[in-house]
Amino acid sequence: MAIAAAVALLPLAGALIAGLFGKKIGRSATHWVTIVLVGAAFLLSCYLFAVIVLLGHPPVEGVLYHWVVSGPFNFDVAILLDHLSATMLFIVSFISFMVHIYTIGYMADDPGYERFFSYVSLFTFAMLILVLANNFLLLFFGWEGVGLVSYLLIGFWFKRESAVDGGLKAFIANRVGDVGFILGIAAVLTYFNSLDYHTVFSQATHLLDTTMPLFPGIHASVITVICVLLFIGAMAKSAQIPLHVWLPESMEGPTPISALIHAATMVTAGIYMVARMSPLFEYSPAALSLVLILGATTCLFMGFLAVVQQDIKRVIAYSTISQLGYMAVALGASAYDAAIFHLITHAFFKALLFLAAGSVIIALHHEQDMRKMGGLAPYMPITYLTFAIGALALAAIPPFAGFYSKDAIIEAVHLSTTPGAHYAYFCVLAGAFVTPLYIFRALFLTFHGKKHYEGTVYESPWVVLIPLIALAIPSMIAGGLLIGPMLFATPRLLGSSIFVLPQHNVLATLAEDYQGAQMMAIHASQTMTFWLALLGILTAWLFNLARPQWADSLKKRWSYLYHILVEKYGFDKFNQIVLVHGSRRLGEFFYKVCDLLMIDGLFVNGSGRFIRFFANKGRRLQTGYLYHYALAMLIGLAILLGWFVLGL
Amino acid sequence: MTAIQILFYLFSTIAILSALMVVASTNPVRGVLSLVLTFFAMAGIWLLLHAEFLALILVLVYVGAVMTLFLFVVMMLRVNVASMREGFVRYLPFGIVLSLVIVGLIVVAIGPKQFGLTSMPIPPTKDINYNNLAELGMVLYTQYAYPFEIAAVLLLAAIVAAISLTHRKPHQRKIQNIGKQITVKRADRVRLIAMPSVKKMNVSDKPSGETS
Amino acid sequence: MWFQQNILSILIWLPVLGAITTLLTNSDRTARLVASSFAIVNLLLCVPLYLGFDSSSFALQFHEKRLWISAYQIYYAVGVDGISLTMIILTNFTGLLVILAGCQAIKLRVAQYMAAFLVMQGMMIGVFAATDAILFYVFWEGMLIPMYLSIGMWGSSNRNYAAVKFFLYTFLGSILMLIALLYLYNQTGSFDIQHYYGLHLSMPIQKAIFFAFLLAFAVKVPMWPVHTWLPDAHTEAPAGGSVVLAALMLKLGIYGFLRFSMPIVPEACAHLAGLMIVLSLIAIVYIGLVAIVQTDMKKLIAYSSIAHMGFATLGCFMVYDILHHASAHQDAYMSLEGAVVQMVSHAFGSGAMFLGVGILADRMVSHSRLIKDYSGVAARMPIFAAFFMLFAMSNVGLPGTAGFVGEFMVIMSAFQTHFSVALVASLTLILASSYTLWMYKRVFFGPIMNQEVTTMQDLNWLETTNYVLLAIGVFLLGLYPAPVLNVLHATIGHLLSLSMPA
Amino acid sequence: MISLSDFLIVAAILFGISIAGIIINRKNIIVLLMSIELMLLAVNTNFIAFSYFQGNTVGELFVFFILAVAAAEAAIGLAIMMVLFRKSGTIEVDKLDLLKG
Repeated sequence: MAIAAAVALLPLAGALIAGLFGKKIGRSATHWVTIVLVGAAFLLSCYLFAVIVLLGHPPVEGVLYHWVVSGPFNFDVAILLDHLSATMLFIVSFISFMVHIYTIGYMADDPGYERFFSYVSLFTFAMLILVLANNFLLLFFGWEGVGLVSYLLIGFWFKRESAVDGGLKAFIANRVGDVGFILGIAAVLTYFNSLDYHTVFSQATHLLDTTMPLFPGIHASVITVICVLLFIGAMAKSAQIPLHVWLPESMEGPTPISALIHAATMVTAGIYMVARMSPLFEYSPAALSLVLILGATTCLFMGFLAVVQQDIKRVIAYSTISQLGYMAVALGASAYDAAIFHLITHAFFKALLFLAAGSVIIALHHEQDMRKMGGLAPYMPITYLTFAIGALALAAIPPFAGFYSKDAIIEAVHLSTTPGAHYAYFCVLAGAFVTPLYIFRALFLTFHGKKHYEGTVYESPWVVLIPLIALAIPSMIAGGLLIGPMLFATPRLLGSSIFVLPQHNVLATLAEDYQGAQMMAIHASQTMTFWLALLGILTAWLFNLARPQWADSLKKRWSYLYHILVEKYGFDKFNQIVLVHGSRRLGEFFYKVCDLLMIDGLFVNGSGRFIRFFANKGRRLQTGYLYHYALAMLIGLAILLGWFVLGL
Repeated sequence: MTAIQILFYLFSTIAILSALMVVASTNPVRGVLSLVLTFFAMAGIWLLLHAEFLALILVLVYVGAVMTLFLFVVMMLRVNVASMREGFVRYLPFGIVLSLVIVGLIVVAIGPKQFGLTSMPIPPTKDINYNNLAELGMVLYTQYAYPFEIAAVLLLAAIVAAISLTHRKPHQRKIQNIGKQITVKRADRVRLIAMPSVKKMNVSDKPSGETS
Repeated sequence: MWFQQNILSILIWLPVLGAITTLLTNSDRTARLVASSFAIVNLLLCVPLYLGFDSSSFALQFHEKRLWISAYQIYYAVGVDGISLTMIILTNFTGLLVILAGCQAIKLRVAQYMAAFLVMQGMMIGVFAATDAILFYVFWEGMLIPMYLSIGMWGSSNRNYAAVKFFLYTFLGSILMLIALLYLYNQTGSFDIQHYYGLHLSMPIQKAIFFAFLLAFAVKVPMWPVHTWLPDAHTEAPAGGSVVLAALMLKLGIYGFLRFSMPIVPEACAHLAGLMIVLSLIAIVYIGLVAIVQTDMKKLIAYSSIAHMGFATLGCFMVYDILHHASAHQDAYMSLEGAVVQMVSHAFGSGAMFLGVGILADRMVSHSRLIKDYSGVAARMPIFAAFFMLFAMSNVGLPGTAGFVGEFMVIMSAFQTHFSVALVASLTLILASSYTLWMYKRVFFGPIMNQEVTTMQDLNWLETTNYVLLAIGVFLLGLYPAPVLNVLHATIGHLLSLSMPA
Repeated sequence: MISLSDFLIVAAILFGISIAGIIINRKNIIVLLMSIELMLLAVNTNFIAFSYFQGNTVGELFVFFILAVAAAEAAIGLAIMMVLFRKSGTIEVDKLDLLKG
């Protein structure tokens, strides 16, 4: 309990020290303080991982303090440490630790050095809270906390208009998801009268047949409504169509952030959340189906976009969206363990890819356009090697990490009976071809071919390379090591954290054929995915290195399709024109017409004008001449007298 | 026709005629004098009503003081008589009609039907020792002492107001402002000026006052 | 003992005494010093008030009662329950902030400024403490005068229009309230507010009284469509005036609903709750959209205040709908408590933002409040930018800050009434972040466009003190709202039992 | 003998004359003031007449107070007229329209 709380609070302490006193204690003191604290958090989470997961200690749950007690409702700040959160704790603190070290090199000459460390530590804190939460409220706290830091970090270079816009877009897109999320929480509270995971999950079966009014005349199953609302939150955070638009924009932030937040940890919060909510989602086939279909769509169509990007970070960003789609597909197919497994391997190799790309970017003095790179391999051997490892892992080439997780997902979808599974299976298969295509396109354009830049290039300093190497190792071996215990052992690594109905349990079916990681790698040649991946690499080589002119002619031939891809299916345009301009127009209308013209003009100032009009007329009566007043008085006297005397 | 009736009609006729003169006179001085006459006549009528004290007060205060004041003011002001009469004829019919209406209505209200001798007989003649002044004083200084004092204060206020309104600040009068003289400070009168001392010369040649 | 019995009167009249003392001073410096010390003493007096308060009881505490006008049985009667205690402490806190901010910003007629705000503080404490209807009304109106003066004297260019608009709007409403109070006096023969509870008037009468109160309180809140005085008043008022308006004066409307409308005419409230919910939702969405297009920072924050107060009114009147669905009283606790917490948290967030705009405008020669005149302020004033970000986030309703608590509780309750209510209410998550952060972006981020911005100085110690105080408030309420909620529970429970239609 | 109504009628006629005086004298503020004095005189006569016929001294007392007030009024009125004349050089009533909004 105390250790778990300490894991979360250590980075917070680091963030506060760096943020409040950073300027006073200086740069190196700042990075030492934060790195030591995050390192300590990492060591503690290693210990917790060992105790909870490896030694099988029962889950720990504890209340830190009561946040709000209101009527029958009790909102606590309470943490839960079980297999899932311990695993996530380990991953998050590890990646965060690596990124902290990497930052020393990447941000070396930035004036906002201390601020950056403060933000990164703060992010780590929020993410750890998100993972450790034992109820929806604290989950939401962490959820919003990571959103806030993401906003701050994307707009870290606040003098750059595009960075600030990217941050704003990210925040608002996430808020759209949060509307769903908070409504989902409200629905949970309304129907379960509690926000604790434990209480909620244990009562889920009571509500299977309950329906609730959604809009007048429309009723829906409570569980489905809750799951769909929660998933809307996850869609924004984990960049599923159509709320993915913010993630490519977020690449305006510094690269360590892209690695930490927008690849390895924060964006996977949605996946983590759905996995955590598996006891609810399991009872809602409709919600599962929605997750499956949206995930599959995201997976394939965002992959296409990565193929046409020119910015190296954006390629990886779209790749992230696409991989998140894979995870969502796994969730939809009830293969939660596979989703978390892919989350872990993806965290390693995507962080690696980003940091390697960052290394390239530093070497080229913050140049991100791949058309201005090329032929870097001889000058930056370690970066090249690590990037290649990441690319192979992403492309699901055995025996790299990505192969195991992605293959498991594809197989799981193949077996799944959730409605929409056929469509999803097609998408993930096609994705297996697209993924190597774009990542190797990036690899070839960056490290091979002709030089398109001026000046000489040097390998990055050691503080940059150590994290690369540290991440390259798990990218190679984590898959093979973890697949057995995570997916096919009994009990699985995540143990009781995940709940799957027997009829949905595709992994159990898969486990029957599982004969070990080596055998799986060896048998890869018999699967279609492997050949698709190779075909993807080949295509990338063909169009980018061997015959670049083919690519151009294809562009011309299918210019219309190409245009759609470059325009990102028009999501950005739609948002800009319909949502942003639309709401601004509506606001203008309300303000200018309703507020200023109707309420103020007609009623408020109108009544003033009305009175003034009549006062102006009435003013004529007051001539100011004494005898007029006297006369009026006398006439009044005569009338009163007449009334009195004659009794009129 | 008793003497009292003769006196009443005489005084009434004088009062009404002189009141008409007040309203219609072209010369303000003549108007004021006619008003004086009206007051005298009405004082007579008041005597008929056994209000001796008030009749005398009317003559003393009104004729003696107020009308004198009117006369002074009228004579002090340069009044353009011609322009004063403008519109006199124009408004005359209207004025007559309105006043006739009002008088008619009042007469209807107070006519002999209501206040004739039958409904309001003449009170019995008072005792020979009856003293109107004492009677008035008895009430005034007991029951109405407080209003009486207020009236006194009111008059005082009127005096102060009249004086302060018409009082003119004297110009160019040389007076001492004693408060100012006392509060004067040294710095207001004496100013010390730092001056460079003159180079030492043969002192005996110069008058001693020149070096400071 | 004497002190305990008269603490409320001391709290009310000490600032007034302070105002007189301040007016007697002859230099700006002493005026600042005297006013600040009175404000500090008053805030410190809240400590025994809070500690001496028995939070387990809903009864009025620290009760004082003296006959004032015997002919009509009007008493000088004051006392506090949980809600008024919260508001009184908030008033004293805000009062100190405003005085401190005024020390910095006001250069002209300092003593009068300080005096106006001290009097206002005293009057407001009086409003929250009064338990006699006429005393309440006297304080209610008395507070308008210093506010009117502060807008009219220390305001900016269009101040006369704004001051008159403010005064007429609020006065129109309160006259009807007076009529309603007089009617209630005729019914009960007393001006004690407690005697008005549970009268069981007939429905048409209840409705008439409800609308009379509604106009008075809706103008103060302000609810759509009687909100248009607020943006003008805020824009033209000096920074301190804006803070008081936002942090305290708007709360009076909600306080009035809680103290008068709901317990006195519960049947009418239950009957018309739907209307109030719709008006609140309009305030949230419509005003949120209007706020997006504002070009003046103060106007933007003013509109955001209206939207936030929409949450408070929503929380108040949702109670009836919740009880319609649920069986026990307790299910509605959260809604009302959310409304009260929203009142407090909004005071911190928007008060701080108004102060911030004042700080920015003071540093400009033109005193401009237009967003377009600023850009890249963060580069010149990093500490200020950090603080302002915190308060902007509180305004957005980020968990961990004060703004979240009330919003969360109200949305949670809204779902118990109907899905669509909760859906519309939760749109504020998007709208609030859009207008707040878009403004923040245009003012603080980006390259420096205006030459004047390059010469701006970061916060001095006084402003930093102010902001640190506010930041503590924001975090305390956001992370540990229990101290506030604890004093509310009993009162809210009592209020609910009073407010239930028979 | 002379009845009460006779006295009252005389007073009424005086009152009517003063009303006519106020109406037809549009210019002369002195005549206006005099007309007002006349009106008061008529009213006083009514008081005294009633007082006599009803045997009640209070009526006379009232006249006493009215006289005091009328004296004060005349004094202040004339003083105001003096000030007015000094300021504007005229006492013609239709030049005096400062009250006009």
